Amino acid sequence: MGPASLLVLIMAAVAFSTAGILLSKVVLKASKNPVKGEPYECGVPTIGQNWVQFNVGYYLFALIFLIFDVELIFLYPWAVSVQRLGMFAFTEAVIFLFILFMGFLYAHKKGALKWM
Amino acid sequence: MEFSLASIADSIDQWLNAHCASWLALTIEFVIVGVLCIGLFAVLGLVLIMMERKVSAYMQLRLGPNRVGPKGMFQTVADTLKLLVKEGLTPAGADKFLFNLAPFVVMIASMLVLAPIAFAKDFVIWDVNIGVLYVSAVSSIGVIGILMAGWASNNKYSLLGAMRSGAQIVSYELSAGLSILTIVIFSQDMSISSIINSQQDGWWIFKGHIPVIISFVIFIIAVTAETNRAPFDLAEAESELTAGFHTEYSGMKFALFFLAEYVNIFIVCAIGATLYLGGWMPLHIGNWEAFNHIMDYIPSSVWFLGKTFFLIFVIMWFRWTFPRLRIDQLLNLEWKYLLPISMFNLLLATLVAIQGWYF
Amino acid sequence: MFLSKYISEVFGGVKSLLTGMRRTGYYFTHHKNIITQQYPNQKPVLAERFRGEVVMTHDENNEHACTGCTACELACPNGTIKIVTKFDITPEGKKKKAIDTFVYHLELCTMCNLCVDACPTGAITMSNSFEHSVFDRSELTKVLNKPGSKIREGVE
Amino acid sequence: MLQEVAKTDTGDLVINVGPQHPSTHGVLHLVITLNGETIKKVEPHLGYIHRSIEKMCESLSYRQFIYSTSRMDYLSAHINNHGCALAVEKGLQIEVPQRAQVIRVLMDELTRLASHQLWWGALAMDVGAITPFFHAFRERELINDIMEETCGARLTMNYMVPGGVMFDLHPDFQKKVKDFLTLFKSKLPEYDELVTGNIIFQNRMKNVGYISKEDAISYGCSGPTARASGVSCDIRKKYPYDIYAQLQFSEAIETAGDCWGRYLVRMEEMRQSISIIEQLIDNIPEGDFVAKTKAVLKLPKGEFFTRVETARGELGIYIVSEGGLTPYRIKFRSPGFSNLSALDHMAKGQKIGDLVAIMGTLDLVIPDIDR
Amino acid sequence: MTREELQAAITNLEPQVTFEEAGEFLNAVVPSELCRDLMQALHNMPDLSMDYMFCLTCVDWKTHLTMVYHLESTAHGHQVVIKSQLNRENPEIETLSDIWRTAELLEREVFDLFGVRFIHHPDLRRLLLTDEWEGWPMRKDYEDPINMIKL
Repeated sequence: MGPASLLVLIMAAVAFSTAGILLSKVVLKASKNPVKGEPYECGVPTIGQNWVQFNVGYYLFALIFLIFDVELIFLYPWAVSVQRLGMFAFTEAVIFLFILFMGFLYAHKKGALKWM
Repeated sequence: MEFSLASIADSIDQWLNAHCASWLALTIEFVIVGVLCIGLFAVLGLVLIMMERKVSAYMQLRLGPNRVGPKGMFQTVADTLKLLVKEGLTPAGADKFLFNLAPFVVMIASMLVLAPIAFAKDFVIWDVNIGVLYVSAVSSIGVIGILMAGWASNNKYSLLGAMRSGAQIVSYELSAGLSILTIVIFSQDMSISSIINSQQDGWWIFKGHIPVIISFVIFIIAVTAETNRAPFDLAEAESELTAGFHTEYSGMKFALFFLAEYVNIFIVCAIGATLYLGGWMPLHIGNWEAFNHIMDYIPSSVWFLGKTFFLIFVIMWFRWTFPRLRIDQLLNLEWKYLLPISMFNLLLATLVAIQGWYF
Repeated sequence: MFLSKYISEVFGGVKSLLTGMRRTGYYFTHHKNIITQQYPNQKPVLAERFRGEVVMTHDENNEHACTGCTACELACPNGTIKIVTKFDITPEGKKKKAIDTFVYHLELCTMCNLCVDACPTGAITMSNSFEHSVFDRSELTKVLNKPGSKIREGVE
Repeated sequence: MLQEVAKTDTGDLVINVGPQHPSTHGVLHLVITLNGETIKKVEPHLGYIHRSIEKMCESLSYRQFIYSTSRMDYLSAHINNHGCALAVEKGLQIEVPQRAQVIRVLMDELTRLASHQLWWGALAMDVGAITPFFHAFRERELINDIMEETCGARLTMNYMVPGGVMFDLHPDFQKKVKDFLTLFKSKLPEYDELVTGNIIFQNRMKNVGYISKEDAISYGCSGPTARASGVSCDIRKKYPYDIYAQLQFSEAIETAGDCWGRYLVRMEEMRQSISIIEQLIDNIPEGDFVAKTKAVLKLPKGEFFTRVETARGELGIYIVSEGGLTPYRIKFRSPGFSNLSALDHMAKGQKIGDLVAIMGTLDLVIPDIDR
Repeated sequence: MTREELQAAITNLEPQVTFEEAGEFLNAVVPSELCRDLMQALHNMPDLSMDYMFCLTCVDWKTHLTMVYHLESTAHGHQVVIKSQLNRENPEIETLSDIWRTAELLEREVFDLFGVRFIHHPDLRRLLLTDEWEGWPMRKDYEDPINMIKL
């Protein structure tokens, strides 16, 4: 089956989830109570804001991941044909990975990979 | 004729095409595929949760569930019913749209990865020619659902859990991708079916020896982290964040997260079995003709499921043995150990492949 | 130098993890180590001294040894025991103190055994029963002396 | 540069950990201030199970108040009771028979073992490994069975009375304890395999929750918490009570001061307890198990302070007597309370995951803190 | 250091201190306004170095309150009990929480249960009871008809 199967799968997932949630809505008799809407924080009222400005450290990971993942994509076509191309491709990969590794070391030295 | 899922699928296809218009046949086939996938989801959920409970129970000197049904086999069904009649609460301050959307995203992500998996010989939904690339691309959609869930809940635990899992999943994506690359180098193809076919005379874990074994270990560690399983279950670390990103979810919405987690385990283990253990390929040893012949009699779907469940068991074994890592150690492990090692291993694999040092 | 340390670190780590996995794997395959007791089907074997609740022992003639001296009531730290006394007329015509009801509040009891220790005549003991759950807590207030029971001859 | 950006951008998050939280082992309520995942402040809010045992004891006689101390640190109930009995004996100058002393020490050490086993399992569970918890309970149940057979209860025994113990030992006691020790000694290496040697566990423990020797003393830490920082504070050695002075055992001391140090100290204490029990189990002298005491105890006017080493540290019992039937004032100096006060100091600058590890190694028992 | 030497050393530090003979420890009674200075000296003097406060509590004597501090030196091994009397109406004493860190929570507990106000305490709030609780429960005249059950 072709790419259309993806549509089928998405539809199946949506149908399954919706069916489950709807079924539980049908079966259930819910009562209204303001306490039910409180966020869970170990049984005591929340202190302060929940949605705070988050430490930028978290986003560094996303950035670094993006860089590395794009590099990784470049490697896929290379990997398919490396056996045919022989040592030339290997040297190429060494250079490529070396640059990548240098970038990685730089990020590491700068402390971008430390959890805040 | 021996039992084979592919032949059943073929005969259904022929029968439908003979009796209906081709568009109708196609629609019916789609419906069948959809229903089968939903069925697979439901069955996997039930089986894997039961398996997890029994594995944990035996490791912990317990009996595990043993009251509902024979040997407690229907315990999960009972729990599903319980979750069904539970109220799905939405916190007052939550972002209602994202909060309700998140379980769908997670479900869709795990459903989509089913497409290129070969469940048996010639039995695959869509044998896309960039199979492994597709898998690594689609499997990371799930993290968006988790981030959505954590952010929308308006709960601090959820928020922290979501941020953790964001950093964690994207980090381990890299070493998982690099270990998949190792196999691509050896098999010279990205489609799942040709990777399996390249293992006809032996699984890659045997043929590719050192570099493949290293990449297999890294792959298992990385996918354990990617599926948020202990010892990498920081997104829901219950002793720290009570339930992490799904703290506020209850009832069926929680069940969907739960189900998606288990289906994800199945999927990554299926990928692992396909790449390293030959997918549905039976075990063949050199030129022991008699032995190989007996192995051929075991249906290919049984081979596939057997390997997959073995890997699932290994991942469960991890969970019930190890303490949880701390978040900075988790990232240290990835950036300091797994990534450099897998980069080096990639070069080693290339060398081995070019020089033809594999069997 | 750095590399060898790095490699030995990785191998040491993996080895320690495998040791742990071997241990859990051992228990996974050796089911006779399972310690689960399936409680309602498999009743626990309780020790003879196990303190479940205070009971008053009655012999076959429906006689007990409680003189109503209230030593237990005084010894109890929680006010679990309340003794209501009455006066019996002995055959000689003398008035004699005896118990009317021995009220025992199981819901207040902490099973500290001080009452049993304090009892001069050994009238009360601790029994082994431990399944005390009831639907109404008033059911936990018990009268220990059986109806119609009286004090055994010769117990002072 | 990136780190500086990260540092200047602060969004502090105030989170309640507890009272209903899996890792607070009860109803401890901590309010923690976070920046990212780093803890800036930990503030304990206590009192969720405060029963005012001290006030209750003021209306209980000297025989009765002992039972209530089992409910403070319920994991070392015997040792609490022992301390109270010692305090009363000190006031009345009762000579405890040799047999009773040996029985008491045996029970104390069994309690310590049981408490440390539970701690071990709970600590492993706090850092995410659930299996060790069940393995720990397997052995702990055996101790409970021994306790049940001799004392009549599994957790809050109330076995110690002023002047001795309530009952004599059960005839099977010696055999059962020996069987248990043989078994436990064969299981201790399993503990090491499963948890101690595990690299993840070691990384979770090492360099986490450090407290220096001076700070440990200043914060009033006692027991394994202080001994991990190099403070020699074992009351059994410093101010021996009952027959501890005649026993051969060493005080487990580490100098690391972090969670790993505390872990090692407790593991070593288990071994020491085993050795103490082994020394005593074959040498229980014959004789009375309780001294003759008056039916009504009246402490003379004055102040009496007794210190005993519980599984968590130093328990002090301060009795002020006016010569009446009941104590005028009782103060329990509980080890958990002082150890808890150091939590903020230890957790500052660490991650959330470390907080649960620190709480695990402090081995907090909440009724002990709230009383 | 023996008891006599300790007594001499403390008298040397603070001549106004009186001593109680009874008890296993040396009991020194100091006026509340001098308490902190004496404590500071006890902690800092090298040959005394009372660095471990193993108990801090209060006793209600109906006529007055008495703060009781149990101190010990981990280096020398000697112990001393310092007492200080406070009036019941307005009990106030300087905090010791900066000398012994453990005192911070213990003083909060005493404040909570006895109502002793510790001057310069960094965070003097109720510890065990709720913030809106009225009265000082550990005082002898405390009455609570709902929560206290007379046996």
